[in-house]
Amino acid sequence: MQGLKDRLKELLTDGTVARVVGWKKGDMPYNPEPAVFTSVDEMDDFVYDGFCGANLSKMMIEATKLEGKTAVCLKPCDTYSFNQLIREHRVNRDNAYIVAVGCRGKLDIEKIKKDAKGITEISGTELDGADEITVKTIYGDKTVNYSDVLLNRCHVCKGKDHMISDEVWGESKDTADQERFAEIEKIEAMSPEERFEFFKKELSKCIRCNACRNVCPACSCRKCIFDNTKFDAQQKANVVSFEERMFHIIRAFHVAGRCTDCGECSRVCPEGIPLHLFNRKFIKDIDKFYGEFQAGKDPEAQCPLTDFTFEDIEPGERG
Amino acid sequence: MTKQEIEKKVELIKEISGCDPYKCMKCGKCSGSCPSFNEMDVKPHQFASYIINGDIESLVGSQSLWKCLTCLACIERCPRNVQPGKLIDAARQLVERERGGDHLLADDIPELIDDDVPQQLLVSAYRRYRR
Amino acid sequence: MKYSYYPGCTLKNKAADLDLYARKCAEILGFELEEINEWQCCGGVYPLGSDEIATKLSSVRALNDAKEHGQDLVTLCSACHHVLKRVNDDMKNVSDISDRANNYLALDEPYRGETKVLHFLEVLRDVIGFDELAKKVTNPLTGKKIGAYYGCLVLRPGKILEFDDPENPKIMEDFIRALGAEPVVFPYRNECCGAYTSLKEGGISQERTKLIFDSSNGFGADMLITACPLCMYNLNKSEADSKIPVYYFTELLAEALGAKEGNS
Amino acid sequence: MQRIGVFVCHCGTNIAATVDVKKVVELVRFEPGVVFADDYMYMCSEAGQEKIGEAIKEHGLTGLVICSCSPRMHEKTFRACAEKAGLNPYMVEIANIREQCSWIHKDREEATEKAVILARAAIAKVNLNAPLQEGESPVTKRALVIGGGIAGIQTALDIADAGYQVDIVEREPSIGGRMSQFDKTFPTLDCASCILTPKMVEVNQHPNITLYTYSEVEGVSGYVGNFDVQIRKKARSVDMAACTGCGECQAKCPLGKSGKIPSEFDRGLRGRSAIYMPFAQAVPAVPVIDRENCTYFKTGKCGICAKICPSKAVNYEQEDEIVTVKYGAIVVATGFDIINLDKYGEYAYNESPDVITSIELERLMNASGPTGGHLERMSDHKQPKDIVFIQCVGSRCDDERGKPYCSKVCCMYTAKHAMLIKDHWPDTNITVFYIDVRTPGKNFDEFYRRAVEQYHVNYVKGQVGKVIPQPDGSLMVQAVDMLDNKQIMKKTDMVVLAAAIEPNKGVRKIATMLTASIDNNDFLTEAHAKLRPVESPTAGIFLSGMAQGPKDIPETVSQAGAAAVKVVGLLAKDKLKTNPCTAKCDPMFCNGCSTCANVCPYGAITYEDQLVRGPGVNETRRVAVVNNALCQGCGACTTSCPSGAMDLQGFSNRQITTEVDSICR
Amino acid sequence: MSMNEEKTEFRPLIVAFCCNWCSYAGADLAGSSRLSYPADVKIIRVPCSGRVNPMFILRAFERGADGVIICGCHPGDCHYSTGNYYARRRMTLLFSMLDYMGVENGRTRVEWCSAAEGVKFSNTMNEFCEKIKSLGKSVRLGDLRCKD
Repeated sequence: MQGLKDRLKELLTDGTVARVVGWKKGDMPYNPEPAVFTSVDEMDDFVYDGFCGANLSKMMIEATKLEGKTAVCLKPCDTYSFNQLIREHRVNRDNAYIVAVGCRGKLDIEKIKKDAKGITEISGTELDGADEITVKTIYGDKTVNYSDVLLNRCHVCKGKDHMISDEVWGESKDTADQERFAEIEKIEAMSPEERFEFFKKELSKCIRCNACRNVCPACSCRKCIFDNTKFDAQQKANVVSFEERMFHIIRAFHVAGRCTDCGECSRVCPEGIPLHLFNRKFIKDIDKFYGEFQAGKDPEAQCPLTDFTFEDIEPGERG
Repeated sequence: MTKQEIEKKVELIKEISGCDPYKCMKCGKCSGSCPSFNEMDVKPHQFASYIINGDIESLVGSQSLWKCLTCLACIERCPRNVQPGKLIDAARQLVERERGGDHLLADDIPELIDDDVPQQLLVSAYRRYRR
Repeated sequence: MKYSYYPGCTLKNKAADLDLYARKCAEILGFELEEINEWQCCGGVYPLGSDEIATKLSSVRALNDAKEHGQDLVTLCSACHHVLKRVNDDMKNVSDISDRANNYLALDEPYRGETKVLHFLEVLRDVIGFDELAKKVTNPLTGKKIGAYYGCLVLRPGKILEFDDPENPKIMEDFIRALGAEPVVFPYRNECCGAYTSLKEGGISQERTKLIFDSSNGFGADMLITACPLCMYNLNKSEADSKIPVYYFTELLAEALGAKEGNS
Repeated sequence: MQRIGVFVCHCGTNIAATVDVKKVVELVRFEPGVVFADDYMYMCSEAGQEKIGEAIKEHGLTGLVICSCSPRMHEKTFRACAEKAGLNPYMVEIANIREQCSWIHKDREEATEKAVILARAAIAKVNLNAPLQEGESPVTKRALVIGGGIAGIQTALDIADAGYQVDIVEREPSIGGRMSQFDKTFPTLDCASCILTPKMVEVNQHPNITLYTYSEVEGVSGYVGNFDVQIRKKARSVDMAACTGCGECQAKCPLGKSGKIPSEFDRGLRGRSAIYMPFAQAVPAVPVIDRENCTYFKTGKCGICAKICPSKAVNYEQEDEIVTVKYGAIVVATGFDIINLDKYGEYAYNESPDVITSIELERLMNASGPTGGHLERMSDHKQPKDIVFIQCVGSRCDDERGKPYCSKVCCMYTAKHAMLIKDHWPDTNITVFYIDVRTPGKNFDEFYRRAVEQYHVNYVKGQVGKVIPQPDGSLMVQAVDMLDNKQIMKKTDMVVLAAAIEPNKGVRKIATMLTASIDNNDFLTEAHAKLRPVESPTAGIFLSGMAQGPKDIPETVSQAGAAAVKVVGLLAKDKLKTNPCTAKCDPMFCNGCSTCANVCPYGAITYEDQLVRGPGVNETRRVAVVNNALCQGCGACTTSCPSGAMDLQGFSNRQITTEVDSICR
Repeated sequence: MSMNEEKTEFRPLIVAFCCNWCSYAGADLAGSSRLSYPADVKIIRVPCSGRVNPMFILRAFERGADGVIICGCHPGDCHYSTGNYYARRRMTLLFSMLDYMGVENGRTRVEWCSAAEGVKFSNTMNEFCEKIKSLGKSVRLGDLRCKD
């Protein structure tokens, strides 16, 4: 990490970039937060470890509007989102300096907390760290396998290659060890009643905090239709029940064909709703009906929803 | 053959050959290309119609099954991708897969060979003429 | 350069020349043919039914063996070339056949058509290059007028074999030119010799080979070359008045490279 | 708040028999916004319309709902009626209570209930209607025709005769196109140049026509009525004004006799000089220098043409010139070529000089052609005694070698060729191998029958498998006679291939520049296959000739005329009225993502950096802009827009949603 | 709303989106041919099937519709050349998603219907009504929400 930090400082010092978008230490050992660094001094708080799951590409929408270049640390899976944003003209590529950081999968603190209460310190989560991480708690030390406490999304990793970069820092690892669509297939195999109950149960947990929307790189509209024009705090209060009832399905459709499956929505949901199940279902359908498509892989590729062939299947057919 | 049997065989021919006889526009290029045309009783350009019309009995009983050289000229040249050579091969498969449909018996072979016969010929002929 | 080599049944018996000269020439040209262990007969004909798996397995084993050695697979016999390339195409592009064959074989890693199959002539054309070959010729066959008889199996189906233009091939003519001889193009060079029907009924192949000789002879060829033992047999059995000698292409290659005397 | 008037029509008994009209009036009277409701026997009648007009004035109505027949029937009527009374015509909505209610339901209560619901939906919608103004855009009174073959020539002449300026851009050094290569034309056997040359001259002399030969369209921007087109005038190396067309230069060009440069016009059957006119009747009669082959341009030596030119017209220094011209309409008449036959090795086209294409045969039979009109074999210059014609070479093919469609003209020109040959050399034996003989058209089948009955041309049903050159120089044709069920081995002297027709290679590039759609075979697509066959879906783009699909000369000329009329109809207008129900982008919401432009079939959406001001926003950013002259109002952009910035006027998101709500109330 | 309280038979509420050029004209033809279909079907005119935003469909269900059908020009015949192709993809994905969420298959449908197909229009509507009747009142979509 020190190497990365030094390199970023160098970029700031030599004037290559005016600011760095990265992560800074959080108030706990496991919650670093996205941050913008504009000076070498601020960079002391910079951190990059196994808890830096946040996809920073969305921050570049605003950052690349600013004067001077912005360096951004992107993990392999984040680069898909960044590419998609380029395709949609949302970021200014010329104003971005992409430091493609290595990734060996990101950690799910909830999984660690299961066996370790009262955490005071966690070590060994760096990119070049060991296969085991050490968790210090007020009840004593514990060790866990790095690979046992990965975020769910890392088990269906899209690969270790960055889709776009200006320079690469560190090695990456493809952590996929599960079938990407296994979860979806499991749900598809249920009866309609079971499916309905499943989703009803999950969606009922929603508190409309908008975390999923705010973190989603595809959900970056300048002005969201779910926000009304009311002033201030009232903004988030929904006046129309329709929007509230249909929020998640509308949001999933909104990002269909554009979602890179980065999994941030599920990661940030405070209620633990597996929101990626919607997006991934669309991805699965698109792959099956219209040929494999990975949003953000090829910035030139046509989005399947704004494309067609004369032989497309009819609605209601099952491919 | 009953209607069901015919339908079943038509399906089987389509499946084995992987060809769609309905694509045939009856241009005759297959027959214009076939080196074995004169030997055949049912001609290559007729294969598709025999299948479409369900006259499987005549087709599987035809000498053409054993006269096709599998030179693939009709397959290469067919403008409609019907590939008559594959259709007649499928019909041949149909016969050979039935008991006693073999066109060549092992016992016949010693009489048929000479010193120069390459192994390839024996293998091919055996493969072509029997299951 | 090392290639996996699939000789096939006939090259070990009636067409031993085809095999022998090929190996010798390969050595001179700087590549090695490493025979696959315990290869099995390719079956001579491509299995016709889309539902036939068992008859394709021997080819898959050979292909997989080459894959495991990380080598391209070279073959000489037209029939082997035909069968191996087509089975390989099935393994690559026809998921049903590929899945079933893999289920049966239970290889360590499924075989999905990774191996590249090359005809010996393709190695000469695409790897060595006919220009380079011409430079290695020590005994040019100057003055010889040679007709290239391709037959069917080496060319068709063109889309899968991707050997040369199935209607107007050039590879063997270019080969003849490289050896210092003059190629004679004749329209029957890609027409069938009568194939395996000669076993039961010689009539067809007599008729076909007569056309082939009439045409090649008519256009001025004094000999034919072929890559196929079956064509060789049928042409040799011909009773046509216009008959001219027929050689395996490797024999002429060996002659031109000066590798023939020592062995014949 | 709107002041809405609702008018319920009885339509005699058509509506009133099933729908309780009075009850509908009573039930909608208290809907939000409604200030007036009435019924009448025939709303569309003069009296009915007057009633509406009076109500508008009397009650100060701002919106109308007419419950009557289908809007497809009388929407225009009622809109005009509203306009007459001073109300914006787009403040009218129709509730279709006849076709979609009274005529299909028997139960009076049910029908009445449904009529009320439909009326309420329309009322809810009108509440959200906004007055729309039909836009106007000016029209540049000049047309561009791309391609100077018979299609382009005829279109240009018709437009020019109607009094409008028209320019022709032709890639080749001369206009004339394929037709100028032909010998005779079916079904009347007129000489092609006799009927074409006068037209070419007319084009050249017409005061309203400007010719850009040896030129190509380089770029197109703008929209219907207002296109800006960049035309590249390739350097001719000859001063057009000075040249008298005497032909001295090409006669003296040292490369002329060498035969090294194949003549494109004669399909390579003879050579041409480096400075050349493609053919004697070329228009303009000014040669060009083929710089790729010219010795002077390759080595700096020679220069004979410049030396001997009596009018000093040769100019080696000339450079390409790009001009930009404004047009109101563009006609695509880029024509056709025949497919490359390299992949059809079985027909020995590349192996034998005596296997030729039909266009080559046209040149061989043409008095101005390489043989002076004497039909001879290219191999030994002997006159063929036996000729075989092969039809459908590459047409009706399902593989990548050929084309899936019928080329349409081959059956007729083959009959023509056969008869012409028989006329000149009656003892020639002619066989035509066909799959089907297709001769629909006036006097067409009679023409073909004449070939059989009068000239005894032998038509054989069956395709040729292979053409086999023989050592003695003849050709063996191996084919089948499907009617006799016999394989044929036919010895012949010459084989003529009816190669499939394909659109000219450059058309894809041109279509892209014009945003005109193109089909899988690279033919231009019509706006409607039946009803708008000479228009592209892109407004202001018209189609003429083979560029749209295979067709013969009579059909091409009629289509050319039709395209010209469409162009004239457009140019005759001073202003174009534009449909006001167009898409509209709200820059506050627009992300500038380009999704909408991807789905727009009309190329109506562009992007520009705009200053956007609003609550908390004050910045310049990329937003979508809809060109109202191009937008046809399909709404594809609105549904594809991820941010909800695009909306369709007249069918807005809110309007449709409120209709849904109202129906589901 | 109901003006006939005695009727106990389930009367579904069906919203049909019809494109202006083909299906709406097809519906008119059904009308002028007096080919009946249930009054439960209420047609909303849109310029093109490509104009139908999935939101409209969800909105209809949320507001109590029991079935939604979208009618457009046959593929290849779109007045705007391509609108129905986009609609086809969009609806394919939406329907698949609804099915995935456990909403009864069959409450949504797409039908291509030309201006000449009055018979088809009427038959389609009859069939669709029967289907919706057999499914009964739609509860799931209206209920698919975050919170009550």
